[in-house]
Amino acid sequence: MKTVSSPLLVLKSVSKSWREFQIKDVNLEVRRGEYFVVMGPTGAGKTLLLQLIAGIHYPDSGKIILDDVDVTYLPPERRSIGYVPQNYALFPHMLVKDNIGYGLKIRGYSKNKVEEEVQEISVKLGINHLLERMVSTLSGGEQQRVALARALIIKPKILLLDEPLSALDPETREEIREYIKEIRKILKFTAIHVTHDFVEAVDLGDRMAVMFNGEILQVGEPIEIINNPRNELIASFTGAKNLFKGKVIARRGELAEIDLGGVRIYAATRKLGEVMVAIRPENIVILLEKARISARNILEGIIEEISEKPPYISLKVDAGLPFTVYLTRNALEDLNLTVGKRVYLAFKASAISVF
Amino acid sequence: MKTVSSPLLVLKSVSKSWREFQIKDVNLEVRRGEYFVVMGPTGAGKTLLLQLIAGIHYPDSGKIILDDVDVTYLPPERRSIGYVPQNYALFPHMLVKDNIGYGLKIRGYSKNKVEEEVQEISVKLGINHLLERMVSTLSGGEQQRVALARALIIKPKILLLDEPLSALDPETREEIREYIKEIRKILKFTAIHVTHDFVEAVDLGDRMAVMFNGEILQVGEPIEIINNPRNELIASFTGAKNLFKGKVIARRGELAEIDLGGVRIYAATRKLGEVMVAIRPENIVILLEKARISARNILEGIIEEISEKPPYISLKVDAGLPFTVYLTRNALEDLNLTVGKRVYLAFKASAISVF
Amino acid sequence: MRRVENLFLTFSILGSVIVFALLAPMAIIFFMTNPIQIGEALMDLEILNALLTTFTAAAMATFSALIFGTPLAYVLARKDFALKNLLESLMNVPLAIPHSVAGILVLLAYHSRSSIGEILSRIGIVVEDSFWGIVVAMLFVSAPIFISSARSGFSMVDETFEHVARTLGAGHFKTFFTVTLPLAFRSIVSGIIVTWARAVSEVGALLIVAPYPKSIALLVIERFEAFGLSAAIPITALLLLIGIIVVLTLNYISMR
Amino acid sequence: MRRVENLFLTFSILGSVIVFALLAPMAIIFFMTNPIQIGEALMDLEILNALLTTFTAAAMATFSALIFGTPLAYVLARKDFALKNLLESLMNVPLAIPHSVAGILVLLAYHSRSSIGEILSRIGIVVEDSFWGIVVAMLFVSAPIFISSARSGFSMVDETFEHVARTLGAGHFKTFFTVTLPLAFRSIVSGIIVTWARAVSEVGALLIVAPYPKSIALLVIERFEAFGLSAAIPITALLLLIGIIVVLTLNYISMR
Repeated sequence: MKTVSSPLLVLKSVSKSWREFQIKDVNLEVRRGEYFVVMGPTGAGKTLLLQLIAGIHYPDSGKIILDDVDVTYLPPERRSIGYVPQNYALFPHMLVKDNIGYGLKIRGYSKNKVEEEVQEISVKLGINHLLERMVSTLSGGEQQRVALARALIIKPKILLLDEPLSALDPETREEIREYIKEIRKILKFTAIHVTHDFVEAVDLGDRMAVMFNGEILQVGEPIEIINNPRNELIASFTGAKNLFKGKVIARRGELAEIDLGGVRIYAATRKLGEVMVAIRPENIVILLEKARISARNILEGIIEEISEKPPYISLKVDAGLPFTVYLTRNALEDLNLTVGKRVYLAFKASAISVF
Repeated sequence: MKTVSSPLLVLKSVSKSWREFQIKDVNLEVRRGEYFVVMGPTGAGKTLLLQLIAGIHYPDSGKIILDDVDVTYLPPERRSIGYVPQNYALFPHMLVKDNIGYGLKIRGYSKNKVEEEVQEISVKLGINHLLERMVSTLSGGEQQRVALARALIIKPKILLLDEPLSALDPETREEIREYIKEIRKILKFTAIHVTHDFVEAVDLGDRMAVMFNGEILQVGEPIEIINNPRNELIASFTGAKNLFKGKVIARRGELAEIDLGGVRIYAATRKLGEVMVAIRPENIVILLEKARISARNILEGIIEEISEKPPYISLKVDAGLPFTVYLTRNALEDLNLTVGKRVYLAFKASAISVF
Repeated sequence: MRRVENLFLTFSILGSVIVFALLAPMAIIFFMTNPIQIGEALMDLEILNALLTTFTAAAMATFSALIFGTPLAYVLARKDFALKNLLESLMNVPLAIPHSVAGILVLLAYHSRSSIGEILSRIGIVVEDSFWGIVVAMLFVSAPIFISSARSGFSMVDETFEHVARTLGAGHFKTFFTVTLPLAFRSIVSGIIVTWARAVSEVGALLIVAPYPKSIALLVIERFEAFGLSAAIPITALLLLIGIIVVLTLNYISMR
Repeated sequence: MRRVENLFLTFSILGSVIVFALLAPMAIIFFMTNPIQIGEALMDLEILNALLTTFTAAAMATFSALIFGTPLAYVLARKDFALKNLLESLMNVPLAIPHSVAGILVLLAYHSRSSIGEILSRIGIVVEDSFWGIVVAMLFVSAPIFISSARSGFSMVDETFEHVARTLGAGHFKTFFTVTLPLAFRSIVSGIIVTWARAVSEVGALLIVAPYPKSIALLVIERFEAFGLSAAIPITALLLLIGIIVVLTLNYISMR
């Protein structure tokens, strides 16, 4: 019983300094089956953290426990870890199928067995049309899928993804993000995903850690961190983005009705199922009365907080969900807005980002 | 008389193909004192065009007339042209002052004379604190300024700028754009500026040419091209961005009142003088009556055109200036919007980009 | 009218002097001989023996450089340690000294009464006037070339490939042989060819360490001294042909 | 407990075999001689003369390579033309043939009764047993090295620098000397050093073309053959020292 409920991966005050990068006294637990995102700016030591977990480097001090085994100084080949580096590092001297089968071939599986399993995972991951291709002919998104297949075929205890979306163009990025969600449903792996992009963290992460300068500053569910950033640094990095998780529950032509947990909004999107919704604070208009307006979304709320956010004034409005709105001081004075006042938030269905 | 009023630079059906790039039958006139922008996507042949004008390559056919002289096959050193390539190409084996003075030294000016003129132009261009520096220690913006000084010190007949802002980060980009405007006032040079960015073209260009696939598709004032793009391709590239030129005429705290030629709007900016204003079509709300709203700008207008712009509906509204607004079909039907209807456009001062 | 590019014209004229100086001697020899003479040279038992000796010795020297130099090159490419730079420089010294001096150094260190030579002679390796002497002398002057080539090949292989292979379950050795080595293959192969060619070309060190058995380079000298210039022509043409093949092969490898 | 990295351990052990094989001979010689003996070698008039002959000849060969090879290298770096690749390959053939074969080729092409040699002899250049013979032989085996080095140096200079210089009023030649050459300076300088060292190291071609005047590499052989191994030690140590200085200078240049 204890084994099953114990965390899959535990880092106990792990420290390491390597070249210009540092990890300082990191304590972390990743639960079984969890998609864990580590978010931080470039140079925070995120890649080094993954490499310590993978065994590519050994910590200067501290312990790494994987599946109840101390793996701190175990070489990478004895850890059973899937590692997808930032550039994917597909072996250029092998075909796609040989890349994917590499981990099984190295384990001494028969040629037939390897081929069979490569076929199986490729079908699952939707890349079986790529198997005979040269690695150099793949697009960025295809490379990413192949790299995932190569890492997942060995059924690793944990999958490590180093900025898996950063090398892709915005469209492919979104596509691969959906793809990761899909294959997670099929293969149910545990993963650590490292990124500097808050949207990825919120969209993919069951839980997340915020990392600055080699230190973990906060761990929790993304929504928790948005609502209660432990300090200014974290707050500035997560940003006031009116970022919500929701579900498309109905459609009217181009318009989708999205349930954000109680609050319902309309957005122009063709997406279905679970989505992320972001509304920039500059794009929300405040009305004192309901008017005939082209904005599809009008939410009633109460001003909770008014603060300076040069050059703007920032309002926090509770409209079922916590919204942030930026106004000019001028508008604030003109409308006579004060804490506790009842207002209407209006924003256009076309001004909402859905992803 | 004729000489003074004749165009400074004339390209007569110039064609050239070089590696994967092409120039096809280009005819172009650049007037004396004019800031001329050539806009087109990557690979359109913009750099090759500049190199033909500079004499780095010779055309396969056609003529290039500079200041009434046929320079088609004249080598670059006999054209008197200032050339600032995309990477600036500051000579890394010389100090900043020797870079700037290179053109004069090569002309056999005395050491004192060179030093004097370097000093003079550096003061004018605000870079005299950089003179003793190594090139490798300069920031991108500083390199750009030095490259401009090096090109301008020889008093070229025309200055050629190859994507001068593309290698810079957004902030420096804006700074250098202002800088170019400033030094143009002081030194009054004629320039051709090549870019893929429409904003640069509108902000800097007296006139502009749109280039696709080695061909010049349209020439004219930026505002002319926005309002009357000759074809769909140009229209798609210039985009419906509600881009206007204006002047800050008053300030109220963080708020600036900007005159866009008749129409006045408020925007949150600290800028003064001539500015560019952009309002994204998604960020404009349509009201049927004036309401108590936090949006600082409410303009009355008449719907001129309603068209599909999947996934949105695009409205053209004449509100003194031509505005484009994106709505969902839903909003269109709800508000019963039709061509000829009188509406109010509302947009927030904080949702306007000023540059 | 298009302007002639003066600089390229002038530079081409200047440059053609050295092109001519290098290529004329190679061209001339083919006018002074013919395929039959070259064929006859190949039937000459002394020439054949010398070729065999030289090619085998060069192959053994190259093989030794490969076996011991490849691991060294990999360590140099992947690990930093004190004085690494100095070590790498010193290993190139054999390329920067007169070949006869290289011969003296080799003979002095490895002759059968030296401390190292005594140990070597117990396993049957005597360098004076022996096939082994040719091998050792060739190794000394050519191994640095192989090490540089392999080292730069390994440096160009992104370490991330190795990291991924190891997480996939390959041990460090398996990773080296299935990932690193194949990716550095081209550098290794051109290293082998250049090293072998350098070994074949040696004269000075062989004259000191092992004038016998007769290697082909020394046979050319012997023929020249005994029978004059014309006697050396067919064998020269033959060896020039081999040299041209080597160079074109290298070009082919680097082009792919 | 930290795991020992087996592969690096094994590879270091394997690699140290070749490190030892290369460095031991150089180390040993310094135990067999002393500064006084080396100093005495420098007072030996025959040695001094041979050194002077060799260094001067090598310098002249290098200078010729510089004067004619630099323009050639620039053309190769900037212009594409038919068979350029083949031409570049063929110019490297002198590096891939036995040095005695190189000597035969040079002698055959340039001896005083050959068509080229006759022209050369009219301006006083005779190659057989002459200082000029040493220079020409050295040039043939070392110029390809200079050309490669300069060419790669020029290739690394972005053409845009030249374009800008020309718009600023510098002609093509002025641009070359004020911009291109200074930017390729480091490659040119290391090319000069390596070329000179290669010229000094030559034995085989000199034996064929010009055994006299005595060059230092041949003097080492002569001393060794006449007086035995120990007589060659001081001069060997001296030349080894020079080689070490050359290599460390090169390292310094590439480090900067």
